[in-house]
Amino acid sequence: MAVTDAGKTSPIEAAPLPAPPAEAPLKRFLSDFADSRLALGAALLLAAIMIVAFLAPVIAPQDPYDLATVSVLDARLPPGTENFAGYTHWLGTDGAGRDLLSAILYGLRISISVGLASGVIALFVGMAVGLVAAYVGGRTEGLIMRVVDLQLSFPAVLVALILLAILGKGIDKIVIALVVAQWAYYARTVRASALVERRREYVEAAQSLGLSHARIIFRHILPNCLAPLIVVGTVQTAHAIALEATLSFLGVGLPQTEPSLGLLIANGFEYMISGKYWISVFPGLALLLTIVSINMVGDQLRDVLNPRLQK
Amino acid sequence: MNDAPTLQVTDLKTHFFTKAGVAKAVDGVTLSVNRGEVLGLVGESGSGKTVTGFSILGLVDQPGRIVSGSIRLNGEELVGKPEADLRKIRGRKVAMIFQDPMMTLNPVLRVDTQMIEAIRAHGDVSEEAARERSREALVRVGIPSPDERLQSYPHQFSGGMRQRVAIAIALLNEPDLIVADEPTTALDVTIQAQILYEVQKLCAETGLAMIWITHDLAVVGGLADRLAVMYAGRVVEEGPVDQVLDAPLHPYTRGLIGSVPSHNRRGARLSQIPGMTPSLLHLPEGCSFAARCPRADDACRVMPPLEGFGPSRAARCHHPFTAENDGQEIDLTFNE
Amino acid sequence: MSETPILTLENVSKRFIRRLDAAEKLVNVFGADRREQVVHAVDDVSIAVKQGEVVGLVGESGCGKSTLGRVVAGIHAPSEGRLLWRGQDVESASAELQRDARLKVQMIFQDPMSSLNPRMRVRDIVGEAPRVHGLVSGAGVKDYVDDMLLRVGLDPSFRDRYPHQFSGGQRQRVGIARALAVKPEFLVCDESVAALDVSIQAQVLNLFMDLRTDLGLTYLFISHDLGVVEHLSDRVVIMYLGRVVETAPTDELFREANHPYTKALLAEVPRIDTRKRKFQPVKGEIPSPLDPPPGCHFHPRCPFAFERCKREAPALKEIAPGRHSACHLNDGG
Amino acid sequence: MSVFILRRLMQSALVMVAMAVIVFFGIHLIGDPVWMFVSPDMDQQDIEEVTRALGLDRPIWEQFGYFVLSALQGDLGTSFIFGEPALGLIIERMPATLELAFTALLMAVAFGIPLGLYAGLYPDSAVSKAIMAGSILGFSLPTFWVGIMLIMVFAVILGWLPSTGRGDTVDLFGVPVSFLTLDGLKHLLLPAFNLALLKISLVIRLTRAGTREAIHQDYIKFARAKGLSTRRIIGVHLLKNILIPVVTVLGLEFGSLIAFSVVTETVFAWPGMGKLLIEAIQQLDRPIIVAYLIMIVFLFVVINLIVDILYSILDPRVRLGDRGA
Amino acid sequence: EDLTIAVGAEATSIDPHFHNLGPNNQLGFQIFDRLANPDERQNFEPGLAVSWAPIDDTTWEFKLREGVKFHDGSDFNADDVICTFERAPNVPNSPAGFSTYTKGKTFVKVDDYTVHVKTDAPYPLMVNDLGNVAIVSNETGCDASTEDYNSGKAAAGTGPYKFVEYVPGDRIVLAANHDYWGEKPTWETVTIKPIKSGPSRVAALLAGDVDVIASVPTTDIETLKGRDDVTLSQGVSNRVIYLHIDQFREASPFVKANGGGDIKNPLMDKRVREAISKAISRELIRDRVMEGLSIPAGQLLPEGFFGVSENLKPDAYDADAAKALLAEAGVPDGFELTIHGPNDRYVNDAKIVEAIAQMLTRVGIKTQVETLPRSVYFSRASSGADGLPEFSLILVGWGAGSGEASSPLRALIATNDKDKGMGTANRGRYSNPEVDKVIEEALAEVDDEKRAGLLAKATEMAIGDYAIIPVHYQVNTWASRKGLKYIPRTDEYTVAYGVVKE
Ligand SMILES: Nc1ncnc2c1ncn2[C@@H]1O[C@H](COP(=O)(O)OP(=O)(O)OP(=O)(O)O)[C@@H](O)[C@H]1O
Ligand SMILES: Nc1ncnc2c1ncn2[C@@H]1O[C@H](COP(=O)(O)OP(=O)(O)OP(=O)(O)O)[C@@H](O)[C@H]1O
Ligand SMILES: [Mg+2]
Ligand SMILES: [Mg+2]
Repeated sequence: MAVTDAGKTSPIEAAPLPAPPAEAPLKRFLSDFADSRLALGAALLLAAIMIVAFLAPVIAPQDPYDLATVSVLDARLPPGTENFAGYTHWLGTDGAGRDLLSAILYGLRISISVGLASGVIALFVGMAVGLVAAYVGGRTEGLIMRVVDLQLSFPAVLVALILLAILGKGIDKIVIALVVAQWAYYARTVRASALVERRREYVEAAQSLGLSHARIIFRHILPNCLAPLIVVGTVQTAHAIALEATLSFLGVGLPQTEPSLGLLIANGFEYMISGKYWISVFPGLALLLTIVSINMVGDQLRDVLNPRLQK
Repeated sequence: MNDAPTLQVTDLKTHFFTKAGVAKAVDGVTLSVNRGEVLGLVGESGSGKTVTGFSILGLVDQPGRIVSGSIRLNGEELVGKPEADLRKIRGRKVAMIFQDPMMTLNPVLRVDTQMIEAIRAHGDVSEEAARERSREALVRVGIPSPDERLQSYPHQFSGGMRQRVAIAIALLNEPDLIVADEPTTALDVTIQAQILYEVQKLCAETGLAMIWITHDLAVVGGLADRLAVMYAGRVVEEGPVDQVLDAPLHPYTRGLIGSVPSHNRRGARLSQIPGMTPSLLHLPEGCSFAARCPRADDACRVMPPLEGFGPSRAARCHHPFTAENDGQEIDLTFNE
Repeated sequence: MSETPILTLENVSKRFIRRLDAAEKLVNVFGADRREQVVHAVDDVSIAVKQGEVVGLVGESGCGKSTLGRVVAGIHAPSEGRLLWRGQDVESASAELQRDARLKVQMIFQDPMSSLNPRMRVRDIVGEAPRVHGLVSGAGVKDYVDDMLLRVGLDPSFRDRYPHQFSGGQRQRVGIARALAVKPEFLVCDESVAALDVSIQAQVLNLFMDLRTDLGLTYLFISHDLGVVEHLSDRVVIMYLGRVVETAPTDELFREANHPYTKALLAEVPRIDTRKRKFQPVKGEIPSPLDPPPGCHFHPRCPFAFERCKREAPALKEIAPGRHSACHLNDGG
Repeated sequence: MSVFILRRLMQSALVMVAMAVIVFFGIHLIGDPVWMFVSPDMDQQDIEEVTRALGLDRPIWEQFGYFVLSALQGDLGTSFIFGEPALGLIIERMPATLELAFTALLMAVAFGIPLGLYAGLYPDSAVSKAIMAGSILGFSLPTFWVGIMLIMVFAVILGWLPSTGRGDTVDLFGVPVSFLTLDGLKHLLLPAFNLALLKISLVIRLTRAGTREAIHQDYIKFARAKGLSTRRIIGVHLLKNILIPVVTVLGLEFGSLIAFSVVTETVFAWPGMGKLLIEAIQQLDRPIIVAYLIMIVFLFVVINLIVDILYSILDPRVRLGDRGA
Repeated sequence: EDLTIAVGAEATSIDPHFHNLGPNNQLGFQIFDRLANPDERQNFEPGLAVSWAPIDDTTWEFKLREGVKFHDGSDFNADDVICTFERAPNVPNSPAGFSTYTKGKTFVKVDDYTVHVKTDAPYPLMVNDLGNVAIVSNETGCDASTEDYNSGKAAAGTGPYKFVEYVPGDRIVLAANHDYWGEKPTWETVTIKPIKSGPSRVAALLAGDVDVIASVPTTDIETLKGRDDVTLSQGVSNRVIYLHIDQFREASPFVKANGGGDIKNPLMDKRVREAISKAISRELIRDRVMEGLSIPAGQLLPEGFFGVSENLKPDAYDADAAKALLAEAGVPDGFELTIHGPNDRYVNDAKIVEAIAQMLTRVGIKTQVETLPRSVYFSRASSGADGLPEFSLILVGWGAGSGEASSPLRALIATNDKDKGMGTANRGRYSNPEVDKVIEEALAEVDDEKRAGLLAKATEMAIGDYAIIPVHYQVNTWASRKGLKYIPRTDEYTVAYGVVKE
């Protein structure tokens, strides 16, 4: 007897049951997220920062990386000064004569790119490793998790510091260092939630439905591990940005002619006592706003995505 | 029967003021329990049984609140009492046992700590005396080698043992009433039987009043003296256990009993109540069961009162299955 | 019996072993005694299920019911023993046959929340496997899913919803639709109604009974609720700590159980028709499966235990036609 | 327990080896340390002589082999710049770093737990929201930036506390400590707070999260049902439970405290091993870098052991020796 | 009275022979004496030797000071000198010792207070060499290990201050040596604290934690000038900051044609090098990068040093001339170039590199900047993968330790020749046999006046070739609290006896 034929004449129940009102998950997520004014504000601010950062080449008054337009003649001008070309530096200029506003915009772009790039790569690496560990189990898992433990037992700053000392400077290098310093967090997070998910009955159902391992891992388990990953991802991205700043401060990290926010601050740091506050305060504020807004968004995501806190 | 009931709950309303709206978890519950009596409180998930229990102990948390009604324990009104006074009553006059034995004991404190503090919270008892009383309580619930057990941590106990410890803690100050919230649901049948055995013995020995919350009609059938059936925050039927189970008045009770598989009707289709429990946020006007009730008519648009049927029974229905009309529809089924 | 059973378990065991790691092996070299921890979740179980039969599997928590169910459904491979599908050893069959046999056995789970992938829509939950296995064409999936939903009593318009938008009973129906979608002949129901309220439970049980008549399905119905098992099954298998202690046709078992454990169990079950009874429980706790008692696993709690029970595990023997029990008392005590 | 310690040791040995290999070969790739030391007046011959004297002329694997051999005898090499055993140099500076880290830890607990508890118990109050906002700020601020701000405000502008250095020390069991003298304490305050800031935020959040979760647990409700006072419920039932994650995480974070002391020590000129490391990295003083990392791993092992023991005291469910402990 | 000094770099050892390194030498200056002590302008004054003179072509005679006692109470005499020069080049584990100064010399004790130093060839720089080596005591110091010095056991010199305590990373404490043979020390105890970060150092001064700080960051000078509770002292140093130019390779690794193609190394053309020099506005760097704290340089040492030329002036900034020169050299549209420099070695090094890059870009040489920590920079700048200098245009500095022009000429200008020890730091590989000849001649000339002339001549020839492009001489700044003043030193050292009350 074919299952399909019987459908229409099913004797079971004339009227199918009603269900609770349908609500799209995305909408629910957004409304939950918007619950906190602060977080909403932070999200909007973050969006604005991202847009501004990525449009930097379009909106910045100066290309601070073009040495032909930057001159030490303009170095250390206080905010609001007009330079010889008649252009007003609203936030002043830094020690090399870069327009600070432009430098901050470009710096934001670099900082955010570094944070995002390292975050995304580390996320993918960690995710793959963590998922495999959780799903395969046994010795493979043991081995992978030992490596993760080793990595985690070493603070990210140290790892990045040593690595950068070895690799040298450059955006690619710092991304590599940050990835190495961070992937393990993702691996651990994914594994933890994948272990929980793997024991869920829907995975057993998928197994008994004869679906392939790859399909089960990526179509079934992975989407359910994303929530904590996203939370860890936001926090780690903020962390990466701060870490990059710290590394720049310690003298390893990025090349100085294309300063990230961290490097701008570090460079401005030496002007602090001399009263040329703007060189480091403005980039500092930009960095602070970025990190704080990312963290606030992450915080709220954590609350919204955490099933235990729901309802 | 004694003159005053140990507990008299009248028209209790406990609402939760959530973002999505006001959840009327308990919306006019009236109950009474006498000395030495076990009242079974049954109902489906979400019908407000637990919240009723918490209301009696004054343990309703934000965003919930007792909105109105009265809870009298030995004649003493509890609603509106300041927290400090309630604290003195909790554990002293009323005690509570929870569903999940794995979660009710603090995992990081030794059993003796948890027992002794319960005694010393209510009186100036020496550590030694308190320990001795704890020991006795453990013996009473049938825990072997209590001295050793006192020194243990909860994780060293099995589920059934833990639930016994919880019961022992509830008994420590010899309360007048124990509210037991599904204490055996998480346990295996053989272990459940052990607990039921101890409880039965205790009630008989001490004259303790008890509210036994469960969704398992079979368990209360064997244990309770009287039964109250809850639906959507209200008691819809109440009475002695035999009468309620054998001759239910309310269509809901009847449906519930009909859906329990039993060997009398092996292999036969079970009776099923159509539809599902309404959301407490959007309760319909009038009788909340009307939408699922085969007997519902226009009269049900108005909330029926909890009406007495005979000396000890009550039901909240416009069309109860009373002796007069019962003959028409005796087979306990609904839609077939 | 002449007819080949649809599914046969021959001396199936399933062990979960926690192996020693390098450090533990090392201390063992220095004379410590670290052992592997072995859980005999299923211990030498043989069962044959006939076409169209409903076999109830009863036992207390941790006795290995679910593990046995998983072995039957092909989620776990047995550590020992053979699994025969229509008389054919699944292990040694060709890959294709193996897959087919596996699809023919589907499982319905206990927890209506965790048994559905919360991030998938109903149409994917139900439609994924048939499409992957080519049971239905890409274009036909929608209709196919609608059919399945109708069959389990759900409105096809629900197909775009996510699991959380359903009530418990409805979710359980989605789970059943998912299983039905690969045209199974055998359903393993692992506590499929335990998490549901009685009124909902009745709906789902009715659905199971209807499907049995409509589709000729065979069931292994796992439950600790004797009432449910009694209502539904033709034959009951009782397990205790990984072993089958008794099997019998339902009527006979409930009329008169043979094994002391079964007897105790039947006595303990609360029934709606017994009132104000005196509870007289079995003594003792359920032992840990990590360290089960020697001999007959039940002997520490058994009122009739004697010397031999401590030493020797009783074999499952036929005590009457169609009835088996594993108790030394049956050896002419 | 012995298995547990053994497992830890095996794991750490692995880290040490991995670290040593990476650093050893990595630094070889960066550049020739000799160029860091030679004085301008030296000619090629002198330079080659120095190279030979330091053993840097030999193939890297040979150097490594030699390193491993002497490391097994407890000799982690001689610092290129100081000419003294690297291990000794690190141990000499360890008390300063540890003192800083422990003080920071103490501050983290002393500020973090009460604030976190408050925020968890009254999540909707304005004060709690301020605490949480502050904690976000706390872990968003780059350490070095906060450090210089602290110096600016408390040392330069207000003049309340000294800006840099360690101050007077007295010997406690042969180890110089500064918290026992007033001057030392004054010097300790700013850097310790700088270092603690991040952890205070962390503890606040952990405590709050723990509180929020625990408060809904049955055992808290059960404790209330027993009629216990709020003080006892919070002070005993709640606190003991939330201490478990706090202790675990702080234990793990102690490593990062030590790591971040690299930054703090640089800003505050605190004579600890972090400062030594940064300088060693800048000058390619390979023996010090390797020895530092090995010491750190060792420290971690010890600290983790202590944490685990603490953990098993706090949480009776944990038995050392269990898998994955 | 007590004095606390904050310095930027910490001494790595108390042992004066362990490492020939600025911070160590500066500490040693206070505890130990040399045969001749350099004054603040690096002129050698009688130290433990009261006089010295060549007695023949290959022998110098040193007359020693009598009645001097070491801090440990032992007497100073010729034995101490002999054993010192035995020990100095042979300290175990020394990363870079003093063999440079002792090599090729034989020390002979004539009597208790006379020592002869013999060389194979005439050696005019004898005092400059020996004036760098601290004399230690043959009783305690000569057989002592570096650890003994660090622990204080062996750290006895004859200098104005005695060693008291060494807390690595935190402080070194000295006390006045009241028996000092020279000018009596002003300060009862001296505490030297290493504070690496510039702003922190300034903060420490402003907070009153220290009395004197060395290496005031240029950025803070303006602020400090404005305060009346701080006194600044500035002085030019012996360090020239200059560009080294790859002029020996046809294909220079960091020179590319416009658009990135290969190009014959234009830096080999003197006109291009001149264009670079003219494109650089040394005044602008002084004013905007160094905040006034540099002196535009036209040669290897500032005026007043031994062997400098009086004819050489810094190139004036002239962009048009630079462009014209480029056109003349066949690269009218310039080319692409990467300039390398350290970022943690000289005052504002990275900023200078960046400013130069800006300026070169303006005349058409599209310049990229790469700055590296010195740990990586110097080894790559000296010998890259193939053993040759890796970069094309680099910013470097040179401090003339001996205080005369022979030092940079020999190291930077002379043709690179390992065996002769010439051109050891010639990273541009400039090579002009005629210049080499003059330098060699000068190095063998014992007559000071003649030597000065030869050195000046060699300098003029090399600068005329644009062998290197001098940028500026560093000016160092010390700051002290009101009432104190530091006498600036050309060797950049910070020593307690340089701090005087105003
Ligand atoms: N803190 C709360 N906030 C909002 N609503 C709540 C809260 N606690 C309980 N409720 C609501 O009160 C109703 C009754 O809950 P209650 O726990 O009393 O049900 P119950 O009868 O005990 O069910 P179960 O058998 O599942 O334990 C539920 O619908 C629930 O949604
Ligand atoms: N994947 C596994 N790894 C290790 N042990 C397991 C695993 N699965 C089950 N077990 C163990 O096997 C034993 C039997 O478990 P199983 O889940 O089959 O019991 P059950 O009878 O279904 O119990 P319940 O009624 O609680 O569902 C238990 O002791 C369990 O701890
Ligand atoms: Mg409940
Ligand atoms: Mg199970």
